[in-house]
Parts: sequence; C-alpha cells; structure tokens
Amino acid sequence: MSSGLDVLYTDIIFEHDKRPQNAGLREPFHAEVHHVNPTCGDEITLRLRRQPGGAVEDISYEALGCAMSRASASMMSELLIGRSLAEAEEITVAFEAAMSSRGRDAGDPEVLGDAVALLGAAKFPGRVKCVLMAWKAYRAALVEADALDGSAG
Amino acid sequence: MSSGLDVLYTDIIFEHDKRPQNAGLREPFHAEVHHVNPTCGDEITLRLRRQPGGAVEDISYEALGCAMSRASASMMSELLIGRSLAEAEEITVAFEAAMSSRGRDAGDPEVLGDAVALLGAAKFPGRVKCVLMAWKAYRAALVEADALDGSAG
Amino acid sequence: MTSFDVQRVRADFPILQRTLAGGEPLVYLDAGATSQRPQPVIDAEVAFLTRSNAAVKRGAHQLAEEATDAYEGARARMGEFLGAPRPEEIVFTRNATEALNLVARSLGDGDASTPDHLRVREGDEILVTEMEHHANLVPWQELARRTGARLRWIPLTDDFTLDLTDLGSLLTERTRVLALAHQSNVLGTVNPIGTLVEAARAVGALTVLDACQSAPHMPLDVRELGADFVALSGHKMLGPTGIGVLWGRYEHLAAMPPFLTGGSMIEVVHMDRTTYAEPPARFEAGTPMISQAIGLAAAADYLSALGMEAVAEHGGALTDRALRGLRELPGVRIIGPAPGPDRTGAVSFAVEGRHPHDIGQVLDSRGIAVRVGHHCAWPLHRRYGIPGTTRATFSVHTTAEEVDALVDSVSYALDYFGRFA
Amino acid sequence: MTSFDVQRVRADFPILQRTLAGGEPLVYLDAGATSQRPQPVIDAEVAFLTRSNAAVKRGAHQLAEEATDAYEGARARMGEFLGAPRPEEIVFTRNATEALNLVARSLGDGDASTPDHLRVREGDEILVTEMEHHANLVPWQELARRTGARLRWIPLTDDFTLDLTDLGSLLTERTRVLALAHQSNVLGTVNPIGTLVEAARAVGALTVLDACQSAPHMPLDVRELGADFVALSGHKMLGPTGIGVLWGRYEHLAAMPPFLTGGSMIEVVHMDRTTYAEPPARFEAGTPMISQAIGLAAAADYLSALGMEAVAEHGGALTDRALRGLRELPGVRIIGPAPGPDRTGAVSFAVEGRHPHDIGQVLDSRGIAVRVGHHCAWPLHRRYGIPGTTRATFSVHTTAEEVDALVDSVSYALDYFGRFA
Ligand SMILES: Cc1ncc(COP(=O)(O)O)c(C=O)c1O
Ligand SMILES: Cc1ncc(COP(=O)(O)O)c(C=O)c1O
Repeated sequence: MSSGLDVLYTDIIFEHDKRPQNAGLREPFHAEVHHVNPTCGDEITLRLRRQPGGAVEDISYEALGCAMSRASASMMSELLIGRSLAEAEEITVAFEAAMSSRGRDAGDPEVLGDAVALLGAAKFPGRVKCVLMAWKAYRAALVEADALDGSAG
Repeated sequence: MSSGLDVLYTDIIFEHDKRPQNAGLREPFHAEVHHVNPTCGDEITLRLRRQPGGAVEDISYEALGCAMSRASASMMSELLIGRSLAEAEEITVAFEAAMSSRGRDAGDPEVLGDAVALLGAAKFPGRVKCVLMAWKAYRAALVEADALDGSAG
Repeated sequence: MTSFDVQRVRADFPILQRTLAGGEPLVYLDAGATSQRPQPVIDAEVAFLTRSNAAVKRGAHQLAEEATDAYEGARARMGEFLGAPRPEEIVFTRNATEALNLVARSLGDGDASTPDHLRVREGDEILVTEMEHHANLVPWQELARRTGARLRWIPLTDDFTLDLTDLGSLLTERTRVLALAHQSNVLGTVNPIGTLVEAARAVGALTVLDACQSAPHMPLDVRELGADFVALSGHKMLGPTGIGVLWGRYEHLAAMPPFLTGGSMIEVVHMDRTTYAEPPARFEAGTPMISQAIGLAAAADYLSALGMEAVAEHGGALTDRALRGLRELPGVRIIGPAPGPDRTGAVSFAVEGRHPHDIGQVLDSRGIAVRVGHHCAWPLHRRYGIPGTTRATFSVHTTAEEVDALVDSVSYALDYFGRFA
Repeated sequence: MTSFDVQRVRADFPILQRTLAGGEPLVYLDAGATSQRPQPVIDAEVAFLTRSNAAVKRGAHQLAEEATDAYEGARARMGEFLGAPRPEEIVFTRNATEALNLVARSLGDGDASTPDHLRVREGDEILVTEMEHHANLVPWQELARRTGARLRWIPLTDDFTLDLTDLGSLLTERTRVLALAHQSNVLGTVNPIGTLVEAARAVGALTVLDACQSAPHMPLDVRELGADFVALSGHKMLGPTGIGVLWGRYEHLAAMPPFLTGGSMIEVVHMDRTTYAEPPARFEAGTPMISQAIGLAAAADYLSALGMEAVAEHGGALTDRALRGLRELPGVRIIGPAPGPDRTGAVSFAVEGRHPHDIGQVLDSRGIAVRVGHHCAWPLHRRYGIPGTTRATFSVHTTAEEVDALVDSVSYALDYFGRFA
C-alpha cells in the first residue's frame, strides 16, 4: 500500500532533511536569490560564491519546505560545491532531465551521487517542483552573478 | 410545413405592414422616445401627445423593422389613439400579458381589436420582442410625459 | 443523523467507482477545491448538447429558442436557489474569481454619471479580512492601486475568527466596500454576516460576499444575508467548471458600468461610441457558458432535492467527527475553531515538524485525496506562523467511514515519519 | 470534391438526428454563431469528469495530477494546433470576447515598469476596421476612453473588402495597436493579414487578430500569420462553450500586467501587495475551465483528423455553391465578395423590401436554421445601408443538398411574401 511512498522517502532523504549539508547563509557571496513555489509556499534563499577561475566555491542557503525540497537543497550543495562551472552544468542538466522524465531516466549515480535518491519524485508530478526549486535557484544565482560581473556565462 | 408561418403572417399583418396607420412623426407632442432592439437592430421613434384631460390624443412614429414589428406599431396606434389613459393602460396590460403567455392566452378581440392577430408571435419567443417594442416605447413615452409635466402617472 | 441515504447519493457519482494506482478505492476529501459531479449534472449538459445546442438570444430559429429558454431557465433556477428577488440579478461568470473581479473593476471604472456609492476613488477605503482567499483579496489590492484608495483589513484572533475589536476604526465613513468570505476555505469559520452587513450599511459601504464555500454546504438566501453582492463558483457545488454566479442587487447592477465588453451586452454600437444593455445582459459579454449554466442549474436541483438543511447537517456531523478524531493525535494542531455551529465543511491542520506536502503524500498513498499548501490564503497561514496546512473537505457523498479513514491515515503518517525521528 | 466522407462526419453529430416541431430534419446553417459538437468532444469531457476530475495545479493527490496532466496536455495540443512556438503562449479564457478584453485591459493597465510598446496612453492611436465584430471593437473603444487614446478605423469598400487606400495615414508612428478580424463573420472576407501585419510592424504597432471565424475553417499557423496576439472561441470550432484561447508571443505575455487577479496567478501574496506568476498562469486566475479545455483539445483533434486543408476545401465549395444559387434569385443582394479564394464560410444576404427576420422565419418553418440581424457587426451593416442580413454559415457536416435546400427555401420565401405585394 505504501510501496509508492518508499520510493520517495528513503533513509538518505531523511538524513539530509534532518541534517542538511551546507545550510545557513554565509558570506561572502557573489549573488543571492530568493525563490518560492507559489502553489505550496515553499521558499529558498540561496547564495553563490564563485572562484576567480569559475568554479563553484560555495553554495549556502536557507530552505523552508517539505522533506523532498530540503533534502534536494542539501544534496545539490554537496554535489556542486568545488566543481568547475562546466561540471556543475553537466550535473544540473543531467539531474533536470532525469527529474522531468517521469521515471524513464533513472539517473547515473556516478554523476548524481546521493541525488539519485531524489529521482523517486519523478513519478509524482506534483512533487517535481519541490525537488527542482533549489536547482532553479542555483541557476538563477549563476545568471545573476554573471550579470553582476559582466562576464558572459 | 408552413402552418406555423400562417399563424404569424396573416393578411391583416401584411395590410398594416404595407399601409401603416398613423405613421410619420407629427407635431405637437409631449414626449418623444427612441427604442432599439439590440439583437436585431430594429428601431422605433415614437411621439405621444396627450389631451389635458389625460387621454391619448396622438401617437406618431417611425418604425424600422420586420413585418411583425411594423404591424404592431400600426395596430397599437390605431388601438390607443383617442382612449383615456386608463383604457389605454388596460389594453396595454392585456396585450402584454397575452403576448408573454406563449400562446396560452389567446387575447380578447373586444379589447385588442386587430392586435389579436399579433398574438400568433407569442408562440415564437424570438419574435415576442419585435412585437412588444412599439408598446414598450409607448409606455416609456408616457413616463417621460409624466416626468415633463410633473403630474404623477 | 443524515436525513438522506449517503450510499444512494454515492451511487450518483460515477467517479467514486474508480480505484487508484495501488488498487485503493478513492476517498475524495478535496471537494473544497473542486467538487465531483453527479450523473444528473452530466446528463443535463449532454442532453442539451445533443438536442438543443445553439447560440442564445441571437437566433430566430427553433434551436436558438430552445437554447435561450434553457439558458434563461437556468438563470431563473439559480435565482430561486439563492432567494434572489429577480432572475435579472443573476449574472453568469466564468468562476467566482471573475465575479469578484467584475465588481472590483466596475467600482473603479465609473464616471460622473455613476452614483457615488458605486465608485471607489482616491481617499476612499476598502475593507477586507485577513482570512480571504486570494480571489477576494488581490482584485481589491488592484482596485486600490488603480484608484488610489486605501486597502485595510480585519485581523484574525488566535481562536481563528475575525477580530472585531477595532471594527469601529476600520469601518468608517471612508469605507466604500466591505468584501469578505461567508465561510473561510481554510478555517471552516462561518463569519457573522448579519452583524457585519449592518455595520457596513450604517456607514454607507457596500458588502461583497464570497460564498464559494458556503453555497455547497448550507441554505443561502441573499435577502437574509443582506449583502449587496454575492459570488460563487459552480464547480464547488457539484456543477461544471467554467461557470460562476455573481448575484447583485438590481439597482446596483443597473447603475454600474460594464466590465467585459463585446457582443450581446450592447444597446447600440457605432464605430466611435456604444451604449449598453440592461442587466444581466450588460455583464455577459460574448457567447455565454450555455451548457455550463444548464449543468449548474441541474446541480442546484440535485442539492435542493437532498435539501440544503440536510446537507448542512451532514457536513456538520462529518466536521465534528474529523475534529474529534484528529485533535487526539500527537503533534496535530487544528487550524480552525473548535466544533460548533459556526464552523463546518473544512478541517485544516498542521503537524509539528512535518510539512503538509509530506503528510498529503502519505494520505495519497492510501487513496485519500486532500489538499496541502496555503489553499490560496497565504496571509492567513502567515498569520498563524505556518507555511501551509493539510486540508480535508467534505461533500454530500462523504461517509463517516471515510472520515475515520482520514484520521487513521494521519495517525499512520505520524508513525511513518516517526521512524526517522 | 471533399476529401472526407461528409455522411460519416454527420454520424458523429448526435444533434443532426433530431427533427423539428413540424417533423422536418434539422438543417443547421448557423455554425458561425455556434457550432455543434461531435460525439468524441462530448465523450472526452464525460470521460474526464467520471475518471480524473479534480482541481489542477493545486493538489498533491493522484486525481489532481491526472487532471493537471489532462489540462496542460490540452494546452500543449492547442499550441500545436495553432503552430505556437511554446505551449506557455496559450492562455485559456472563457471565450474570444474575454481574450480580446484581456489584451485591451492589460495594454491600458501598465506602469513605468511596462515596456512602452505594451502600453496604450493618451496621444496614442488604436486602429480597427469597420467590419469588426463588437467583440473586437467595443473593448478598444473602452480602452481609448480610459486612456485618452484615439480610436481610428479602416473603412470598407463597396466590394466588401478593407479599403487600404489611406492606410498610410491611418497606420502611423502613433498607432500602438492594429486589431482586426482574420475573417469577417458577416462578409466571409478573409483579410490580407500578411500585408497588414508587416505594415503594423513597420510602425511599431502590435497586431491583434480575431480568428474566431477562420479557426474552424482553415489551417492556422500563428508563426505564418505573424501577429502578436490571436483570439478564438472553442464553441465555434466544434468545442465547448465557456472556453476560448488567447495566443500571445511569450515575450509580450511575460511583460504584460495581469487582467483577472486571484488564485493560481500569483507568486507571493501579502495583505498589502502581491507579485504575479509567469505566463500563462498569470492570465488564468481562479479555477480554470478544466473539462472545457479538454473538450476543446478533442475538437482540435477531430478537425486535424479530417485535415484542415480538406475542411477549407469543403467550406469553400459550399460557399461557392450557395453564392451561385442565391445571386440568381430576384431581389437578393449578396453582402460579401464574389466567389473566390479569399471568401469562405459565411454567406450573408439582404432581400429587397423584406426584413431578415421575416426571411429567417420562413427558413425556420422549413427546418433551416440561419441567423438574422446585425450579427454583432452593426457598423458594417450601417455602412451598407441595411439594418441586418440573413446569414448562412457552414460546417464540416454541411452537405451540398443542404445548401440547395437553403437556396430553394429563400426562393420559397420570396414567393411567400410575394403574394402580399
Ligand atoms: C468574428 C468574431 N469575433 C468575435 C466573436 C465573439 O466570440 P464569443 O462570443 O465566443 O466571445 C465572434 C462570434 O460571435 C465572431 O464571429
Ligand atoms: C473562499 C473561496 N473564494 C474564492 C474561490 C475562488 O473560486 P474559483 O477558483 O472557482 O474562482 C475559492 C476556491 O478556490 C474559495 O474557496
């Protein structure tokens, strides 16, 4: 009866929900964005700091939302911090594609690490937005940081 | 096949349509109103002259519309001119009631004269408005004349 | 306790026969978002479409006459259902949201020829409440922005009712409009309309009532309510989507400027100027929602056949049962008043340390459809310091067993998430 | 001549089985007012209602997800049908009238944050045509009145086409909007959209196209048309009443202020301020016309299965046949261009000395349903010195025999009234 549930709520999701990685807003940062999910009222404030060479130096955030959305922010930050922009882009694209596949694309654990656990939500269209919010916020912060320093992304 | 038609278009209707009684706008008058039927664009301009004692001295008009609406204006003027306001009211009420009865009330020829011929339209809801336009214009002119001379109707 | 046979009612709702992905029966507790349609409502629309479908008020042919009769008959029926003195006071809109927008726009669009009490201008005030659905808040914010009027609101108490302590300073000679919900779609609270309408009238303000949630749940009579405008949605009272009703006092409607403009609402059109028809035509631009009006009238018939008093009793009993069950569960906080006569239809709650989305997901896995989030009443949720709630809403087909299944499943959800605590 | 089997198509329309009061079969030549619905459109709505009906974009439960998929699927389908680059460019409205009102209101509601080309202000000009349906005229009159802009219009020639002689002085740097019909609902004339869109773009004006009459009759591709906005009604293209479509370029929609406000179109709501969602959500306030959108998508599927090229050919052939038959009758004056490629779908005519209402009555007595009057295009009729016309319009189920019956019956009407002459 709750088989569908267990696809969604795995132990690793709850670990991240309880003990979110990289949570809290830190200085310095190059861009800060605030995103909301208008249907459920979830919110995230996310800050991005980049290295001069272009790598993701830090992602810090404050997330208000369901277990899935909070775990997603935590996993994303873990996955992207320290990556080159190109690597981060590759991961983000792969994650978004799998998340929008309605479960057809199971995701590559080599690329996505813990975040494959989030893909259980891909079969629940109502939850996809919860999971993607943090990733969209990262993208938006990237665009903003680019705009601020005038370098094309 | 055209039985329904012959209820509507009787010889007397066409007589009034071809040779409308009291048509043309005349002076003097106490009130003039202009009515339109917004769905079909039919129009009537109607003038009312009352006697000091309160009788309908003259109704003159210019009517643009279908055979039914033109015949109706003609018959109404014939019927009401020369009546006391009370008689005119009685006729108007009786006519409006029969016209809104969907054919259940066949109308009293003693009261309505030629205008009973108009009642064929009572079974055609789309045509009721055509027929009633002239009568509504008369009512409106009455209200306006009252308003102008300050005497309550 | 319920004077109609709920099992017989259930047989009228074809969707209740379906099962969900895991084979569970459907327990539909989301009627507050949109209700399900009984077969007679579906049949009424299909019968019209396969027999008399035509444009209304325009054609001179037989079908057009039948269609016009059916459409105007639906208007008359809705007038009766709401106790309207005249059928011409019923304006069909696309939903309650549009009905409320119509009033808000029209009150801002008047000119020198419009009576003062039907115009909102700079310096005027508009009063709403903190419990409003966005549909009865944002249009008033926009009216205030467009006109320079000031928007004020009646706050909420910790007991989930309107806080009328400062009503005297909120509702003043400057107030042109008081817009409020008859019943809150989150709290279930039924507001003291009589008192408020009287207070508004005393200062010369219009009252606009959002009856979306009360219309499906209790007998409504616009004369008794005493408001100037009442808005509701068809799809929340067993009728089709795409149709709502604005009831308004005829003398107001007759003096208000139009909102949507186009065909069928005109008197005379020239290239450079237009005059407008009398109500209700003035407010029904273009081809109306014909079959939907007919479906809505069939829904009113269906409810009337059950009897709105009986419907209200049924809803009240279910609400009590749900409240009594849920409030026993650890960590569950009911967002709404204690059981009582002025609270019905909706039961919303928050769970300590758990987001409503997660609770709703567990309920869904057991076939129980509820709504989670802010339910388009974001300020209300902010007022109580929560991002959202889980909300169960009831309809004529809801059984006591379904309410018990809800309580059980919330309990199950607490256990489910408890294992990770 | 028609590449689909009209008799098979007729079998899909249940209403065509009915007979009228005198036992006559129904000859429905009023599709231009509202079309009839084929069984697959009715079935699509009923299947949705009895299986997946729920509020869209709000619930986290299975039904809500199915309903959202169905509704957004309908949007995607309509996007495809119209050749829209993105499904988000499809906004569902209650009818074409509301779609046009949406654009006209929004263009008047902007503030300093709105791009100049999406704002109409004092001193600006709005250009329409003398053949417009009231739905594409009155909203622009009202916009002009509210903003102080000037309304101008392209006149008509004696040949029933747009008179473009003075276009250069009508369409200038001051023109912000050119709003016109793709096809006239009275004349049948198809306007030279390519030329006009280009001329409008050259002066920086937006083009708003009323495609109500063309959408059911010919292939439409918004990219080819090149306009900025296109409006149409579901009920004229075999779909439900209560639903219309506004297509708009995404970059415009994304920069325009909302029209109706309320639930589902917001981003964040506070008591005193609100921010709005991206399109299309920004323009779809409240619970949408869910089952109606699904019905409309089914109608698009039905038309696509016949093939819009074939549909256009069929309509063209019927139009030719009707014109050739009617113009032979004494005293009959065709109000519309001679047969040709840029004229289809509607055949309107006036009869010397006879009011259209009387003609329509005779046709009705023979089972032929046409429309009479000014067809919501009063200025057009005034231009040609007539109070109204009798109009026959065709659909995919119309046969050559029905067109012949129309011609015969008009001839009969001439005789019928002739006996009193
Ligand atoms: C050309 C044209 N524009 C607009 C409309 C208005 O459509 P609706 O009444 O569905 O809004 C119509 C139909 O009445 C039409 O024929
Ligand atoms: C109290 C209340 N007001 C207004 C609305 C808006 O109704 P609709 O979305 O049908 O316009 C709703 C439902 O969503 C509601 O519950």
